[in-house]
Amino acid sequence: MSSETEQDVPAKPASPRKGRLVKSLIFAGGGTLIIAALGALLYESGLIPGLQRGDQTVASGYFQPPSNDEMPDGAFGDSVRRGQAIFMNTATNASQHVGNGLSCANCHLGEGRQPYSAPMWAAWGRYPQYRAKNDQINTMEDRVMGCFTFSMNAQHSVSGEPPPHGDDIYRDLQSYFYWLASGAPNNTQMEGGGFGTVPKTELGYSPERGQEVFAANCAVCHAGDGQGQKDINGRYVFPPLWGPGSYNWGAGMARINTAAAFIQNNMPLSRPGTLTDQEAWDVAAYINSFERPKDARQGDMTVEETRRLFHDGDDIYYGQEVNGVLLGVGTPDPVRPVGAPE
Amino acid sequence: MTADRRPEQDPRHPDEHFEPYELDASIPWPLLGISIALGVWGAATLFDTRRHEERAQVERVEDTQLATGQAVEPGHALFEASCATCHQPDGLGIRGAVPPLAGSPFVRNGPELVANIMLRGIDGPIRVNDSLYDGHMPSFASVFTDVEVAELASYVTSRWGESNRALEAAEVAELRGRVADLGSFRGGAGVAEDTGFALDEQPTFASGTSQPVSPEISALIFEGRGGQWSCASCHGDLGQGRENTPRLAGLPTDYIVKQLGDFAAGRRINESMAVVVAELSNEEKRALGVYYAGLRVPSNARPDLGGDLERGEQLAREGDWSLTVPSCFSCHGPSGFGVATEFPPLAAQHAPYTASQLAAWAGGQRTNSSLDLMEHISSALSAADRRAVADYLASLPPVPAGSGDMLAEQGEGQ
Amino acid sequence: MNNYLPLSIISLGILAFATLMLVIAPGIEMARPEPPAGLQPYTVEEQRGRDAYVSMGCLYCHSQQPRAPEQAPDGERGWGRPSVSADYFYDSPHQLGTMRTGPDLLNVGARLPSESWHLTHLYQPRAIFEWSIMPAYPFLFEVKAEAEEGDVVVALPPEFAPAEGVVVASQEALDLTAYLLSLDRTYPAPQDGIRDDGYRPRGDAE
Amino acid sequence: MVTMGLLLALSFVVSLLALGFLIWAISNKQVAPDQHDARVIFDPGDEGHVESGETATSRPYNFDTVRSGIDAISARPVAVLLIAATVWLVVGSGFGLVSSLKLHLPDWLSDHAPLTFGRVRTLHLNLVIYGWLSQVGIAAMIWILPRIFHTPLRAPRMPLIGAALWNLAVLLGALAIANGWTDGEEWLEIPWQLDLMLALAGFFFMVPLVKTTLARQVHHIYVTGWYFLAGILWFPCLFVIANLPYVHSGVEEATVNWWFAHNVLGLWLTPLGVGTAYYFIPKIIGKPIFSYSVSLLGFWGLALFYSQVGIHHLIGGPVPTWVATLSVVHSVMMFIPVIAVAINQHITVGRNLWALKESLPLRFIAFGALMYTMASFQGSIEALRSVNSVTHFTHYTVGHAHLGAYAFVTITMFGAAYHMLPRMTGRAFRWPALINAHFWLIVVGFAIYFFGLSIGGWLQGLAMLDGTRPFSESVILTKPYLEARSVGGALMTLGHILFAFNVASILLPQRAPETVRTVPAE
Repeated sequence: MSSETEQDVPAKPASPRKGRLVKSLIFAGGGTLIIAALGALLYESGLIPGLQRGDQTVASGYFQPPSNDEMPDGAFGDSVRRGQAIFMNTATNASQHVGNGLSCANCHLGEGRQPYSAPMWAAWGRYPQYRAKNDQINTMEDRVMGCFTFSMNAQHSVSGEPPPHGDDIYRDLQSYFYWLASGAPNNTQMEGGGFGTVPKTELGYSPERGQEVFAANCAVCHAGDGQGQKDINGRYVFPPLWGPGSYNWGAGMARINTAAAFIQNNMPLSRPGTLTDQEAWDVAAYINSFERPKDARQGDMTVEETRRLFHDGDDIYYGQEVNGVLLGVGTPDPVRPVGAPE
Repeated sequence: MTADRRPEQDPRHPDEHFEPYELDASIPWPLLGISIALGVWGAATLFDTRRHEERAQVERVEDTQLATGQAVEPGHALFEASCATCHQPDGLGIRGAVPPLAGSPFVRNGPELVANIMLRGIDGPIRVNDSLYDGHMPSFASVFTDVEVAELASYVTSRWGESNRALEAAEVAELRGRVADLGSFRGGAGVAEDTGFALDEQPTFASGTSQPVSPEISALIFEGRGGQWSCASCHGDLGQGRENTPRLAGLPTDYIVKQLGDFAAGRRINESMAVVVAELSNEEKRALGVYYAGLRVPSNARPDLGGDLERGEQLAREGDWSLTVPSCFSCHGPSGFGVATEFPPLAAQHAPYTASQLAAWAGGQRTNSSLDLMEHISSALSAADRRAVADYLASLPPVPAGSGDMLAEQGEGQ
Repeated sequence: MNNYLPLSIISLGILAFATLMLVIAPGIEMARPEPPAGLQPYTVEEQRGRDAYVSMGCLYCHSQQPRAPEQAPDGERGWGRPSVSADYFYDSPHQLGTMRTGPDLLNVGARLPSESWHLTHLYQPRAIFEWSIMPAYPFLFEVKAEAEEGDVVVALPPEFAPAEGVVVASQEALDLTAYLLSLDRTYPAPQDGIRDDGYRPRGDAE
Repeated sequence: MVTMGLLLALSFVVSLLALGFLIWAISNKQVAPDQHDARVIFDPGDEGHVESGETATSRPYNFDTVRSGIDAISARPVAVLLIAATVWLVVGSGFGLVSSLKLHLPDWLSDHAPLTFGRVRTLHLNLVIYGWLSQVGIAAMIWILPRIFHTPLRAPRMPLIGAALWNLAVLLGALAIANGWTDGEEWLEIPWQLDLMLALAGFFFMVPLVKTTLARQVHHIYVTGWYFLAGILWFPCLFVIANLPYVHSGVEEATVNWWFAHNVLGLWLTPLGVGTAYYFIPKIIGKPIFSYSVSLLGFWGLALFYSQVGIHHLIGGPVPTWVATLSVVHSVMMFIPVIAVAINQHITVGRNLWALKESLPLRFIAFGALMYTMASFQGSIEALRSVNSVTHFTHYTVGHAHLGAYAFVTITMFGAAYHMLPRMTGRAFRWPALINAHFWLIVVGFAIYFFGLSIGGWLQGLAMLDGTRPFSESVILTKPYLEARSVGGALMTLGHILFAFNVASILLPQRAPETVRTVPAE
């Protein structure tokens, strides 16, 4: 600044300590910058594990079945592939035995892998087991035959019955299940198996409330009339939920508690868990309050008898009157078996 | 070095010190250490680049080849990727919806007919092995190269038609030239008629009538009005779109009408569209929807985002349940043909558009999907996944557009 | 370090080496005799428009070099595939740019193919994007009482239109728009295209 | 290009080995400075008087530049250049402020083509680089080189002709740009026809400096001399090659463009700034520089590494991967020379903090030198691919460019001017408080400017990298930061007006001549 004052200031001996302090400050600052820079370099070179960008799928706590790329070659692999094809597109690949518009994959999501969507890896190791439904020890084949009988409503199919025992359809499906369960523990209850449960709610369930839930959350895909939707080629994209094209009264899904669990844990597709327990119960009740193909076990019995024999104590509208209509009589048989050529 | 302090000054020139010079302190060891460390790093990086660069360029060129449809794997892989969603890996089709290839008289007639059908597509009723199918097979002309068509036709006929003849690419090229302007076959009867092949008795084709476009709507589409630019000036004369301007051709009427309304209401944010829709009446929106739904245009979409097509195919066909993402096709229909109003066709849509919409859902600029389904799915996808699936969908053949609302009705059909 | 001559020679030598590395070697590597298939030369009108683009300094806000998808979501934004050196065969002066105050423009002709849109946008960007900070270019337009034969009238929302008359594009505006519409490098990248692949994920090969 | 990549890696290793050898040689005193040389005395009035017996560090010889008449000869060209530079500074920063305002007031002054953003911004850049920084840098060279060489400037009229030509060319260039005649590449907008004139003017500046060097009266060349002498060789080469018309095209032109534009900073403005700081810091404090070895490392490191950083402006672009990586590596290697310079300069300042209190010019220069360290560190980090992905294409880089060109070079030059002016005129500043005000205006203004752009630019970059955020978000979120930038820019411009006033006040004949003060003020 001005020179005069400058001259007057006495020479100030800078303390040596100060000099050293400044020096160490400078070195410290520089060192910090260098360390930061070297850190950035390391990060850049990808040498720090765990910090890399990229997609790391979080492993879920459930059993991890193999993915499709891991399918084996050879005769077993071919069987697995055929089994998967049947599983995914049952109406074509087991066409003689499917009497409605459904496939295994409609309820067993993710190609039979999705937890709480009755995944096959969890089911495989549980059979043979005793089932109260038919009061006997069931093998996996028996169990799948039940699916054809009830969920696929084989009665309306071309053959009019599920695949007979020993059919290749069972072999292939079981190959697929066995493969999905590769490495899974045997004969234990696995986390994520079955459809899970929904706790009972205070209000119970009501189709009237369910109707609103359905309109708000389900109709977009399954259509307002619950009959599902097809693409321009007439292929079902969204399965029908009631009526002649859906599972019959003997299917597990016709029970409101089962349907509620499935819905709560899996629906709407991609957004499971968005419905409250109450909503799941209500909408399950709504869906199962419509007429559907009759229970395969009914035979010549009346609805009343069949209810007593097979549905006693179940959460099901079978044999009850809803809106003045007795349910369980069954939708009329089709003119021609479903899928039969003209 | 002596301790620093204010230097003595020359009384004649109080602030004019000596001309500066340097002391000879040695280089501090930290600086030497840093220099050596950086030197090692630099050399390593450069050597590493040398190794990396060549491979990266090869990979990029491979991507480009994929993008331009020059994949080299013949027959089987192409079939798995492009045909199996409908006709199924075992060629059995879908009962009641997609005719089988196995045992089909069409396939037995040899690779020329198969190639012809692939190039033209089939609309309307067709009878295969006593079963009647009333659907739409898209034209793959814009999706496959001649080589690919030849490979696929040969593969399909050798596997299910027991023909050993291998079609040549040149024959396909010649065929392509001949059928370029013919449009789709009109049902099975059309195939029999046009090609003269002996096929079983085929149902007759009832042609739909397409509605004429009124002059006002035509002006809106091609000339614009007042402060609005014309539709065609961005979406193309044929509604085919480009880059992130979507393909409109073949989208369902109701879907288009809904989107126009959503632009106006801010459920979709796009400034240019907001200007355009501001003055549209409801009737005009519907008329535009009818017009575009009825347009049938080959695909000009390409996988050009460098996405991983295998991953894209996986997402489209199987989904990724670890991300709670169901497959695209589980809602938008097999092959991405779309289902009714809520689930528009995805096939042959431009990859940048699809990817940008997924991003918009994830980022909240688009909020018009039912039950927020797309918002959730998009948020679960990584950027690479968005590109992968958009690229895969762009590689599919376009939906065969019907006339007017026919498609929407069929979609809901019983 | 007390001699002027060695100092000069070594300094210039280092610069020459840098020039070799940064300019000459990549120049040789990128040089190609032919433009890539799919790239058209600029027409006279487009070249005039390009000159206008250069002289208006569009470069200072708009890059013309889409990045690779591994690096940035340019493709998702519709800005096009990552460009390679061959895409700039006809470009001089280059307009690669270093700023994205506005979006990348290398493929704006493919992304926004509407001439009338561009005219509106050039006349007043805020007629479309209320948040836009792009300068308006009213001096490229003329307000006339009535459009004459051959005039291109700019479509404007009422709040941006002049109280009376119509806004007509000047030749320069039309040229500039023609240039913008010609910006379209969506053809497949040439196989020998060169670009910075440094962002590609490093596989575990080798 | 495997061979290319291999050659490249090998050449880098060779460079490193050469540098390593240099360091080894220095540490083993192979090229130790001749301390005798460093203190050779030249005093025309005192020939033969050599104080070689004394320990130099404690009592350096006080070379009398004033009495030797060196300054008297340099004063005129320096004054002319300084005045012209100051005018361009004020005009240039005015344009800068306008373009900053236009970024958030896009409809302001939009009715005429010369006032459109793309041109105003270009005017700002060219006026401050060619009009202000280059001229004031040359003025500093003309002032300093004769002093460290202990000999008067040779051919003192040539710089005057050069200045006339240079300023005419800058003026014509500005008019050309305003009217849309431009070469269209960043930093190279002035039409090449006018560049010829600039090159010719440069020749008129160069010859006297080289002649002075050749006629120097000391054997030893002080570190400032290395930077200046290399700078005046580098810049003409850069300028001529980059401006060759009809030679470059396509992406190759872009590599030339950035090779040039970054080297203008690295091999022209940086040598000017670093050289000036190297001279004035010890000069004002009155202490020698810490280490000759370290300054050697700093200089050659700069030459080796800075010359190859330019392509980091094209990272992720249509250039061969190896060039981009080469520039990234060299950008990071810049840590070495920067730390070297930092050690030399900051230690000298740090040990003599008292001087900052007393000398205003030193305050500017020490601040500028500190900013050199910051800017270079920032630049090295910014060149890393992961960081570059975010910052490239954003306002962050503008902040960085100003940290280098403004906070470092410009502020150093302010200090130099404040130091030189009283010695040139033999008068003191009449209102030293205004210098202080100038300092704080630009420092505060720059801080607002820099942090605004750095934060805003970073956020902008993150927004652009996130595909789920629309592009509009990157624009909208930066607006407040752009406004902050205008505030900072306005303060800086105000500071420049003060500077111009200070310069004018000391240069213009004073109404009440205060002849009493013969002693130049600091």
